Amino acid sequence: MSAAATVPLLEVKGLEKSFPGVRALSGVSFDVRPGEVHALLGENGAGKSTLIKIVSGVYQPDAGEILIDGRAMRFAAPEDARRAGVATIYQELLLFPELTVAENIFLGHAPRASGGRIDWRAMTAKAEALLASLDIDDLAADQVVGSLSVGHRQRVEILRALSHDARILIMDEPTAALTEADVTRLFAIVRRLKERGVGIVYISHRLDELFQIADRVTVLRDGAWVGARDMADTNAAELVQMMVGRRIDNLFPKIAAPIGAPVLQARGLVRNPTTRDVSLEVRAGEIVGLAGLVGSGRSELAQVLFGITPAERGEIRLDGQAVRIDSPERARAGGIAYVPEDRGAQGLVRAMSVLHNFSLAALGGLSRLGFIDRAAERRMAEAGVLRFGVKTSSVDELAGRLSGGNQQKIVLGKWLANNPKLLILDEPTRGIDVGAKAEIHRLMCELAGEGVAILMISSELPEVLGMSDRVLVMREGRLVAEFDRAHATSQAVGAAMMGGDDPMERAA
Amino acid sequence: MSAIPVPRLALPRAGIFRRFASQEALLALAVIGLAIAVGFVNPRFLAYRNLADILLGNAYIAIAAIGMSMVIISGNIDISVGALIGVLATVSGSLAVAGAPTLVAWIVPVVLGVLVMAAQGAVVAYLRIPAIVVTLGMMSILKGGLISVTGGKWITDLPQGFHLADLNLLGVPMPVAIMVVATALAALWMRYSASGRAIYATGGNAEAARLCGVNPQRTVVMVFALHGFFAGIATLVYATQLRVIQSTTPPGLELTVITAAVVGGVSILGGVGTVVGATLAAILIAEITSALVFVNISPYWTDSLRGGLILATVIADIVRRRRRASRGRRI
Amino acid sequence: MSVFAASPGRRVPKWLARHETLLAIILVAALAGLGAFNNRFLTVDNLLNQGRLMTEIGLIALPMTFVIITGGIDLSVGAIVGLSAVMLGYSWKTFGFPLPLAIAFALAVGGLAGFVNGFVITRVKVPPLIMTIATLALYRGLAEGVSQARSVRGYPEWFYGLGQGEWLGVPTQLLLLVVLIVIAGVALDRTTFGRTLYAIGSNETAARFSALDVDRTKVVIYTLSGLASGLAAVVLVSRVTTTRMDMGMGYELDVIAAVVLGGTSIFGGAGTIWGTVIGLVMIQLLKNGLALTGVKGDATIVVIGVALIMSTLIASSLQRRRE
Amino acid sequence: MKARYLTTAAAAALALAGLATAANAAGKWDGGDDLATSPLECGMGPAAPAAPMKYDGGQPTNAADKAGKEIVVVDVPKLIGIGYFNATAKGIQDAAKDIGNVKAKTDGPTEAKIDEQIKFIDNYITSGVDGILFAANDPVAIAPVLKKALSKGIHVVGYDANSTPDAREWFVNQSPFNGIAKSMVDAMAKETGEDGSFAIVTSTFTTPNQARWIAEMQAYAAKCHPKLNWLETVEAQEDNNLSFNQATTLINKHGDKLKGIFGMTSVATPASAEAVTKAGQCGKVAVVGLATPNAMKPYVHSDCVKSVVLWNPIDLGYAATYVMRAAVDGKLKPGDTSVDAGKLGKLNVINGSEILLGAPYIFDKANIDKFDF
Repeated sequence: MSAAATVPLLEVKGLEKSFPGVRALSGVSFDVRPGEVHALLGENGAGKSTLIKIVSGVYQPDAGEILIDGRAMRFAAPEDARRAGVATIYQELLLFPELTVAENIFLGHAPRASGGRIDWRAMTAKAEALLASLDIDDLAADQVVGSLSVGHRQRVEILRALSHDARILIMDEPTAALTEADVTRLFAIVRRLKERGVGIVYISHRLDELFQIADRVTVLRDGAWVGARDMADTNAAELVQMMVGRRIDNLFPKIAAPIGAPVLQARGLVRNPTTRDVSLEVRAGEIVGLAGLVGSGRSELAQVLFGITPAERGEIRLDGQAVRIDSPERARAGGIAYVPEDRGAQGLVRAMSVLHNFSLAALGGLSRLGFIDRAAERRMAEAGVLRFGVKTSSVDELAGRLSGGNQQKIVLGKWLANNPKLLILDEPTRGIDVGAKAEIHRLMCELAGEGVAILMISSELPEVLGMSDRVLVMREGRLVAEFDRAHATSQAVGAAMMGGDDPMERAA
Repeated sequence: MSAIPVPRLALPRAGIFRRFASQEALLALAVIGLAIAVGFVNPRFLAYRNLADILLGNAYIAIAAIGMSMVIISGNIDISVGALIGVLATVSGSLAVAGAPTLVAWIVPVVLGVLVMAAQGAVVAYLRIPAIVVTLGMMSILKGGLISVTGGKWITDLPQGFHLADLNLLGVPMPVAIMVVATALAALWMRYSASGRAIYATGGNAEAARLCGVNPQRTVVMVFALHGFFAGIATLVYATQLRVIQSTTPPGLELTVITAAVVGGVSILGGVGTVVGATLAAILIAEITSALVFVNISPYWTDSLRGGLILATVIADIVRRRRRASRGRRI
Repeated sequence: MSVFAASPGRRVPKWLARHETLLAIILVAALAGLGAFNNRFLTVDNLLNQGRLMTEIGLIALPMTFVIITGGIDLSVGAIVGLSAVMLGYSWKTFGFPLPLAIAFALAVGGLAGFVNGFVITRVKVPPLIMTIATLALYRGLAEGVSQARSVRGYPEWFYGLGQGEWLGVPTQLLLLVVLIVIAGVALDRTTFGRTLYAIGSNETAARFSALDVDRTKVVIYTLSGLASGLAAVVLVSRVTTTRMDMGMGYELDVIAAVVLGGTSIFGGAGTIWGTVIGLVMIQLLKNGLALTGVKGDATIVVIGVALIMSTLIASSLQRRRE
Repeated sequence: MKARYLTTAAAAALALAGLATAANAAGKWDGGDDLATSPLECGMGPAAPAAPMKYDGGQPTNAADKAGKEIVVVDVPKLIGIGYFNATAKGIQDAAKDIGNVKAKTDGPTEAKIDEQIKFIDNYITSGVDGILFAANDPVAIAPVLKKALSKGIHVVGYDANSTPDAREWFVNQSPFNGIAKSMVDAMAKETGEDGSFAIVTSTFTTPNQARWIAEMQAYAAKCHPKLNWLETVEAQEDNNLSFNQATTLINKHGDKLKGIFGMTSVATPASAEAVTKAGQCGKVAVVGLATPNAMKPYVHSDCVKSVVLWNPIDLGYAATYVMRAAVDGKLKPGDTSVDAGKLGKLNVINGSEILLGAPYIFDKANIDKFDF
């Protein structure tokens, strides 16, 4: 199928979108043809969500255009997109649990009888017809949605989209919460939709799925278009490379540091359902990279180590001493620092000043009898601003007004004030500009040189490979592989991330 | 691709019980269970007359709780409703005594209720003042204003035709009929209309609201206006039941109404809850009050017992919801 | 928490946009205006006396400021006043406790009532509004049940020193309030505890991830709220020489009005003790000044309602301009 | 999960049953206070005059001599916005007009809260009035602020609800508690028969006047109508609809056993009458109570209520104003035995420092239309 053969159902050209402090999309283009599944690929923060929200009318682009059947459209609101035939199925399903399947499908556009009453019989009949059209025989129109499994609910969402005569269906990680059997059934439905000429935009992190279901793939990284491929002409290795970038050599100036005694030793950590029997060790001066796909349990492991979701079983030793870490306070007392993944929600108090954010995790050390030594606090924050190169008008500026990179430096800085022995960094450079990225990497090396043990979680494979002394790979809540620096190649680590029936091997 | 054989799963059907297998079911169960338990101690409790009187005398609370539950679902709260009902009752009674046509005396409070509440909603939505502040201030204004204007003079000599609550609709006393119809209409509207959905969306989170194409500001104004409408209807029942109108604000009514909405399963966290639950809860609270008299509990302890029961219901609901949530999460 | 985005606008100087500054200006203007109308208003005697009358509300408003800064609320404070007052009288009269012990007991009951609020709010995760509405009914009911609605009177003379006495011409309880205001103000402004409250109110998750003990802090503030209500009960009983179970009825709204008028955001994250104090003084003196000027009580209530809405409106619009 | 609910429900039911058995079925009347009672003699004879007592009121210190000059008087009732205190306020205005040189105004809390009332009085002390009329929400709690008024040279006269005697100069007693109690119980016994069963609807158990009346009624009934069977007392605030609901509950609960309802407030009595009317129990369940005439007219005219007990609150306010004027003018001094009260004639001093308004007034079908308040 060549691009010229058919007019794409949906085409976007040169989309640009910025949020305060973040450039979410720059010059992204892609298109979907009738009867095609076009996958969107990219790590978290690559801009996929922003892209689909623009296409479904939630956001308005700063620049660029959206064409439906070759005609330029403006979606001022989600209804406009829906009227144009674009339906979106979000990860969080927007269903009403008290209502039946039929009621959910036809919510807001129920068939009317004379006098404006809802024609219940016609509604049930239409719902049953829709169910039949997709060969769904284990779902009845009069079932209450609250009693259904996630897979069934998703089918109801799809039916709702179809009831609006959607011709373009956007599915955001539809398999993220599905069981194996449900995935199979979803694919059956997707194929049936393809036969009908529906165009599908399919977002997923699971490369193996894409090889099963997608026709083409567009890869985004850091809000920019990286490339598009026909699935038949590509392989997993290439896609991973496109996703995580190639700039390994010059960006990651790993400086070797002397590696000392083990700082953290964990044995058999269990926290159901996300952490299953994990044992690991991080030594002083060592940077350990923790790789894995989204949902593999990396951040969850970090939160177990930090005491936010304490381990149900297992043992943690710090400097050889067995400790019980059942709260972040205990973790901090033990010398652990954690720079979380979600800067806005977990790391930073946006409504507080830079000064107060800097001191938040170090208040104990800055105060006597509970009274904060405000001069010392200010000295600490100002020193931090200088040391980390935070660009701000003053330490009294609200932290939420700074750019992402500067915010990240503050979150990092507030923990370093405690002089931690173990620093856990969760996606330390996500969504920040290249300059800030390099500064954070330089800082990591500096800290390692000072003897801090660092556990770094990253979705960016080159970062993991470039910065780590050792690389651990997680999948489905377990550590599945370990590589030392010499043996950690993108192929090997990528393969371990993908897991058993290695699509990379198969594709190669 | 070949069709994939799909395993058939046994799935529950949408029976009437299934549909209400939630806070409403619990409340309905509690209403019935309590009646039976008290009936054992004193069979007179189960007399039709008594059960009917409980409904009759408290229908206005249930009706006001409908609007309140909408307000709470939308993520707001209203403290002024008790004072408003007092004001509207006085307006309505004064009109009737002044010789206005009965219909006017009935309609004016409803219209006025909508206007006052919509204005509050607009301040909340567009001027972004928290609802608790706006309605707290409005409570003061209405309460003080009412006494300033009337001097607290009771309204007596109401014309016979004014007493809407004395009428019957197809053999059902009007207050109960209005309560049932209002609850049913509100419940259906909340479920089936786009604007009803918008309330949940606004209270749930702004993101979901935008995804549903909802304008949160307009929704908040609408919710307050509706709340005013139901407060107006509640006023009609409240004001026309007795031969006199007190011209003061009913003490503590706002708290009773809020409690009914909250016990009814309306989560302040937004996004959950139905008006049916609020009505049932209003009935339950009224039933408890009456039951405590029937079983000879020392009246000194009735308030603490009522408070304890409300607390138990609320905690049970939260625990239940959390369990359901954790069960729903995929492992 | 608000679903509405802030709109950009002209910037206003920072000092002027501070809610407290603005409120203080309004307060001074109102005082001057009312003082001009009535020469008995701006007298030391009257102002000190007003201080005496506002002490109970003021005592409770201090921890309520903490609670609201964390994004919570406590509606049960009035009921705790009633319960503590009853416990004071009951333990003194029926248990035969010596009065100092009875006072300690009343404070302990208040603290316990607040602790129960905090404990359930943090452990069972019941929203504070719901929890304290329920305990409002419960505690008031307990007060009635325990007291059997009987009043307790005839306390020894020395006890009245707290509520009716004065020290260097200043009402005793006002001194107590001033001391506690300073302590609360310093605690909020200068201590890790205070900083933790702001962090919880602004972003609870981030506070947790910064290794701040969120749950314990919350339990502490609700307990403080109960404790302050207990203290208010003791002061109130001493002032009016009698214990009644209906004491403190409706206090919750007066307290919240003072705190919110003082610029504490009901959504959490912002507010100061100084603001609360200004709010408190403003309401009390507005009521007093209007009364002295010949405005009747019912009209005064209306004015307070309007003032509450208008001042919040002005303050928030200025704030928005600043942002 | 369902089991948890059933357990909760079962526990609640159990608690109800447990408390039910624990409830005191006899003995103390719920809602009374613990003060000593002094029931009057049985029978319809007039109350025997009490033994004269020494003056036990307080006196203002260094009061300005305003004899014959215009005085400013403020009236702070328990609460404003209810019919009863509107009537007393009207009486005060009437008297002010009749006297000529009294300027009076009524101001007070909107709810019967003692600390609110104290604040009002305190404000008026500051604003410098010559006299304060009050009806106390709590006799002891109000004392300190009244004493403060006396110490500032302000004349203080109470009506309707007393304070401790030394906190005011005079108290205009509408009718002694035991007199009201006697009228109420006698009326009930007459309507229900000597062995009738009755229940009480009151505002709250903490309202002093109501508590006092109930205690006196109990004492008088025990003495003079020992077979009258008290069933129970319920609270209904000062709320019309709640009073109606509570009265209805009583009717439904006791059925034919219930022969009468006492309404202890001007809110509870008409609401109880309405409940009896709605239940179709007129003539079977008697309603006896304190109430204002306007609210009771429909029930008195429909013969559902035979008689309403009340002093005339307009007269009460009227008398209080005359007493205030007399106290200011020095015409009523400690030790005097009577005072001139304008159109009401001479009123007697009893109990040392109280002025008796007279026997309680009984409104019935014949005279109720003559009153409008």
